[in-house]
Amino acid sequence: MKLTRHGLHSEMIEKIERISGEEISKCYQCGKCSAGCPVAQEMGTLPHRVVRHLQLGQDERAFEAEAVWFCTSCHTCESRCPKGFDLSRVMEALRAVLLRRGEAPVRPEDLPAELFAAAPQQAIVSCYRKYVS
Amino acid sequence: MKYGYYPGCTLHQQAEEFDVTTRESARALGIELEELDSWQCCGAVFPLATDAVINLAAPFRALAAAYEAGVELVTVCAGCLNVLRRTNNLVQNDDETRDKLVDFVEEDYAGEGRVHHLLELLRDEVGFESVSERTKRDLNGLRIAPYYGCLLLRPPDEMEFDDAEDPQILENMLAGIGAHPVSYPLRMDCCGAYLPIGELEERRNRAAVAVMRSASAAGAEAIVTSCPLCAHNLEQCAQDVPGAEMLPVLYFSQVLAYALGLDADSCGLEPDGLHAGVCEKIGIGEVK
Amino acid sequence: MRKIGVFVCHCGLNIAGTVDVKRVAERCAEIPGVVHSEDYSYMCSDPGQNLIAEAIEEKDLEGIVVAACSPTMHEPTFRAAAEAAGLNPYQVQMANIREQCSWVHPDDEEEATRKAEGIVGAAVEKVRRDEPLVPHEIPITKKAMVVGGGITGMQAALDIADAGYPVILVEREATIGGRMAQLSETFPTLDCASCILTPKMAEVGRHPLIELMAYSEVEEVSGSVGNFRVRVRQKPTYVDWDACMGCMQCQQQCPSEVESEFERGLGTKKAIGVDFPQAIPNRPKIDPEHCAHLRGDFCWLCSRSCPVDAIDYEQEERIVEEEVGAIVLSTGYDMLPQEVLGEYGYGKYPDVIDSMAFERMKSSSGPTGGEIRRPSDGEIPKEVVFIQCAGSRDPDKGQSYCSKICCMYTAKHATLYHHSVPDGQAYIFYTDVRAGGKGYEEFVQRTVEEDNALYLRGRVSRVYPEGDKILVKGVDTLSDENVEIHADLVVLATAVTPRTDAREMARIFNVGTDEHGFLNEAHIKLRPVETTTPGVYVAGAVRGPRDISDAAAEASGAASKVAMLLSREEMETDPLIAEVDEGDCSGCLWCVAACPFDAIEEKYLTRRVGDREVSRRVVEVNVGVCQGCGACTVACRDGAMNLKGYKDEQILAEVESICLIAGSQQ
Amino acid sequence: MSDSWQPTIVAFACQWCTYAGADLAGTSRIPYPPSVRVIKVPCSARVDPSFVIRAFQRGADGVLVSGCHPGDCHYMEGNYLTRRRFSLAKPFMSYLGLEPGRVRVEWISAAEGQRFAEIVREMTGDIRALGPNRKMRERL
Ligand SMILES: Cc1cc2nc3c(=O)[nH]c(=O)nc-3n(C[C@H](O)[C@H](O)[C@H](O)COP(=O)(O)OP(=O)(O)OC[C@H]3O[C@@H](n4cnc5c(N)ncnc54)[C@H](O)[C@@H]3O)c2cc1C
Ligand SMILES: Cc1cc2nc3c(=O)[nH]c(=O)nc-3n(C[C@H](O)[C@H](O)[C@H](O)COP(=O)(O)OP(=O)(O)OC[C@H]3O[C@@H](n4cnc5c(N)ncnc54)[C@H](O)[C@@H]3O)c2cc1C
Ligand code: SF4
Ligand code: SF4
Ligand code: SF4
Ligand code: SF4
Ligand code: SF4
Ligand code: SF4
Ligand code: SF4
Ligand code: SF4
Repeated sequence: MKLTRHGLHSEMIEKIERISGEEISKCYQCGKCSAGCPVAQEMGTLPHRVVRHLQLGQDERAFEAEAVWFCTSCHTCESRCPKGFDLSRVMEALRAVLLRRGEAPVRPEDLPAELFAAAPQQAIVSCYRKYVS
Repeated sequence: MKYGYYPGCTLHQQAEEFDVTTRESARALGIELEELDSWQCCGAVFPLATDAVINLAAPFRALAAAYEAGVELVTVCAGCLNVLRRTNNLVQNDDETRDKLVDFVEEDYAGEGRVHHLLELLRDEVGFESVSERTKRDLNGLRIAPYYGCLLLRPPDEMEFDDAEDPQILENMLAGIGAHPVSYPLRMDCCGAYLPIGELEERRNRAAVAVMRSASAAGAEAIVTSCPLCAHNLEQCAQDVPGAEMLPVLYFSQVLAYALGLDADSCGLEPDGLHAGVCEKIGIGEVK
Repeated sequence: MRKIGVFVCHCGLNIAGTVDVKRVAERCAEIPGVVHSEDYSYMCSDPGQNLIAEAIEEKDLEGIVVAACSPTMHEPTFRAAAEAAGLNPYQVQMANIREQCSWVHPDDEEEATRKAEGIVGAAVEKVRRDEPLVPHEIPITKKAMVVGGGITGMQAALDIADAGYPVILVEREATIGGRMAQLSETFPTLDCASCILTPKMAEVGRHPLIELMAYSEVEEVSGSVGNFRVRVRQKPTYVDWDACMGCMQCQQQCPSEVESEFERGLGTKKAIGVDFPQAIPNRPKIDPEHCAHLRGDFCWLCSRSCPVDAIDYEQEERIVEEEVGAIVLSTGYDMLPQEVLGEYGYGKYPDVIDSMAFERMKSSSGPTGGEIRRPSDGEIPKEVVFIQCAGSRDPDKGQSYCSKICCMYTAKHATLYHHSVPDGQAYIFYTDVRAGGKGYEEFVQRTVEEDNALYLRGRVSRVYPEGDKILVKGVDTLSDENVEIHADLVVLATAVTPRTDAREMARIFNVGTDEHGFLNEAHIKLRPVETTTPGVYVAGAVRGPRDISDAAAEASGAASKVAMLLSREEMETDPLIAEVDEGDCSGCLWCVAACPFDAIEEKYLTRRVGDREVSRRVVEVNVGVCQGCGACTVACRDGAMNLKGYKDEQILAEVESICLIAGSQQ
Repeated sequence: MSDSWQPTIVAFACQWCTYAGADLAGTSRIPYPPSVRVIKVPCSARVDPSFVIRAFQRGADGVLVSGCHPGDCHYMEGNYLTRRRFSLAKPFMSYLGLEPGRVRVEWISAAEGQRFAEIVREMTGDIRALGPNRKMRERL
């Protein structure tokens, strides 16, 4: 991995900071977010590591992480982060960028109809929100 | 006191028992709930991207309408509470976003209104003691595991619902109506409902299964929640995952309304189905 | 036979509840020499003490035993009471029949009483052999010496002088100021080092009670606390400082330009002159290694330019003897020669510098006038890599310890860099960030959040040039990624080390060093500025890596210890110390080897035998230094060495009494 | 030997550590057998091995020499001296016929009241098992 000052402060990193409203440098990588994340074990790349990639200007590494889609926006990380860093917003920003690029991992129209039959309204709406908007 | 009631989409569809028992409980406790005239879905999730202003329009409209009507809002759906309350905070604190919303929705609203959860009203206005005095039925020490999940509690400084690491509001309510609240470690953990769908969905079940297991290990006979999404997710996962513990999942208002005298049927308690154990314990089978 | 009194205390029921105190008193009365024996409810109370005083006076007691609690509780009480009644306080013994008897044998009155009899009996035998003792009084020279004129030494000298005592400040270099004089701005407040240092230096320079001996070194120390004799060597400066006015004409004229150690190789200096303009004393010296004249060439430029004819090529070193009562050592630290870590290429590549060089660059009076520039081409570096722990926490190649200050000064460097080159990027490789201090962690956080430094957790393995850049190969263990940076400048946070001559210093002043060579304190927690040599104190970076705030705190601590000592006219020392019988002493010096405090010195006794003088070696105990441990007494095979208050015969008498009484009780 | 026999143990205790530790056993009311008699010394390095021998000659059944833990000596290195001296003296003592259990050199700090009591308990038990110290008295 080559580090350059331009890479660290790329347009994309700035965009993610803008969308999330969080300064990526604020996180000091203590890992408490990952320690409490309810779905960390599914994520492959732990949440704090996603932030680390961004700190190093490696936005593509962050985008690739399944963690971005596994994140449930539960705010556990944010509510316990010693630095008051809102990681759930960063995850949302990453999703937002991907969605705006048209890179959703699933398209809603591909979802099985049974899913919608049983699921409550709230689930359907939030599912659309996560994968479409 | 009269409140504007915001049931939310799910209570009008899959979670009717939540809606009915909420209204009945409020009535029994002298809280007047009048459903807002025209409300729209709040969007179910509060938009975390700072530029997703458009997603705030619906909750903003609901907030503005309630204010216009001169009522404070009451909801019981954790999702709605989360979205409405956080939107209101944002409107209060972020002038730029507010101006955008005012222009867009064409309502002049600056966050003057308030949003309550019914439980908060019971705690702060009515008082759990007084709720307790008005109960008509005994819950027979039914061992209930209150499940908070994410949306009621987090982010704590915005929701200000209860202590985010040791909430007591459901416990106190349950104790007041004669149930035995069971404490278990995962009661504030995420059930994983907002996880990815499709092929990845199976993995989410682990989060929900863990919650279920934690409650069951603590000796609970049922779980109560205030979130239809949680309720669905917990029940669903327990069915999907072979060998998973299976506890009945109820809305808190179902047991509340039953204790306050509403009949079991209207409370959505099914002695023959999933709720058999619960019903037996609180004597519903016998009454029949 | 000495007349002994025994006083058995009930301590309410604390003793009397278990021990038959009446029986103990009666049995004691039977011991030969015991002319008075009684028991009383509370011996330490006023009436109790009166009983003792009356008995001493009435019966002319020559020793008393108080059988009561532990001596740590009330020995001072009873000694004072005895002294008031006219008995020497060292002829009082306590027999501990509470903590070590009644309280630990609550269920067996008979056994506890027997044991109490044994304890009191032994104390009687001991006190019978106690000599009256008086504390030694040593006159004190009311003057202090501070060795090393960095921030620590200056602060200590000023505090002592402000307390009213004269101070000699010995500094090896031609100016005081130490390392701090080299610094630019200082964490955690970023105030400019010279702005806070220069006024202090001036204050030292003009304080009427501070005598500055610059360009001087201590050669030898003798004597002991209160009265040290110190030989100081004043090195030749080849300038008559009394005549010189500090105009620095000489410095301007001098044609010999040499690399300046003060500028860390980034700048030059003349063969004559001062290291930096604010030097105190503000007097030049000639560096004989580089002066053309002193190396035998033709040059008199300085001498000719001097308006007052102060240049003295013939000057020689002088030895000065001083007497002082107390000494503070504050000779500070050095830095690890970075050539040790060859993989970083220090010394090979000009754009790999150490942290002190960075300080000089940032200093407005430094070689680049405060601008950060690459040494190779003078360009402003846009990517700067800082490598922390360069030689610290590295038991294999460098020093095993943490240098404590480098985390903070590196954060400071990154901050200062960002202030001067806002579009540049600082990268910091670190092992851990250690920022324990008031406002320190917050400083580091600001460096990250506001000043844009990127911290990379991991070390650098290799540094080498690639084009006009320096390729830095490191790792970021947080992302598990190897990292390569094409840097313009690499700054090594060099390990702090002891001064190269620290062990020699330690030997001269008779203080210990740790395994690295930092001077040892008497107790790392509770006596941090004292040493095991009474009257010699340590402060600042000479003890180990320290920042300015810690150094200054220790300086004031040491100064107050010095003032405490000098505030007395005479020093009383505990009389319970070793004593040599010169008649028995064979001069073998075994005791000297055993003494942990170097309190024993050899001396020669001369005697006239007929018309011949014979001299015989014996030893002498330095009463100001002996701490009374008794190690020497055991070492002495001739029985010449004894410890007052714990003489061989006393301890043996205790042993025998214990065995005898126990035997009689069987 | 009956359990009621009370051996006599002479304990040399450094005033900074062990003596204070013994005091602490008292203030903490930790009982131990009344077999031990403490002689206070400034440092364990003041204890001459000949004192120990004298104790046995006069009929002591056991001797404890105790000071600060290595590294904690009030006088910096006194206890190292003690350790060295007694490691040399002990073989000599067994040569004189003393069973090993009768002499112990232990480090007991001022905070170790419990440990002081335990060591006295242990020694008392061991010496009871050995019986009174006849040999030394008879031999010398
Ligand atoms: C790169 C760098 C940056 C730093 N930045 C900061 C900072 O921002 N903030 C901060 O708080 N600290 C900082 N420090 C630490 C600071 O330098 C020290 O805390 C401070 O200098 C210690 O002062 P001292 O008087 O104990 O030692 P020194 O400054 O080393 O002074 C010792 C003095 O004794 C003299 N001497 C040595 N041997 C003898 C002898 N045998 N006889 C007579 N005199 C002798 C020396 O010439 C010197 O004048 C920094 C250190 C480094 C290396
Ligand atoms: C868990 C833990 C472990 C530690 N371990 C170590 C260790 O191993 N080694 C080490 O070196 N340090 C250790 N420390 C640090 C050590 O405790 C402190 O350095 C030390 O206690 C500081 O002493 P102090 O006298 O400054 O403060 P304190 O010990 O806090 O003493 C202050 C005193 O002032 C009294 N006081 C407070 N307010 C008032 C008032 N208004 N009026 C009158 N009196 C008042 C208090 O009652 C108290 O007696 C440890 C600390 C902790 C928390
Ligand atoms: S808890 Fe906060 S500071 Fe710690 S790693 Fe996670 S986001 Fe960063
Ligand atoms: S918000 Fe996302 S990243 Fe944070 S704890 Fe919840 S699931 Fe994990
Ligand atoms: S004599 Fe020496 S110091 Fe003087 S000017 Fe010449 S070279 Fe410089
Ligand atoms: S020229 Fe003479 S007076 Fe001036 S600084 Fe040099 S030696 Fe001193
Ligand atoms: S202070 Fe920091 S940089 Fe210096 S040695 Fe310690 S950990 Fe390493
Ligand atoms: S706060 Fe305590 S535990 Fe944390 S780094 Fe500082 S000293 Fe260590
Ligand atoms: S008693 Fe201790 S300090 Fe004193 S001379 Fe003897 S060995 Fe040295
Ligand atoms: S050990 Fe004894 S005999 Fe030898 S020098 Fe010391 S006092 Fe004299």
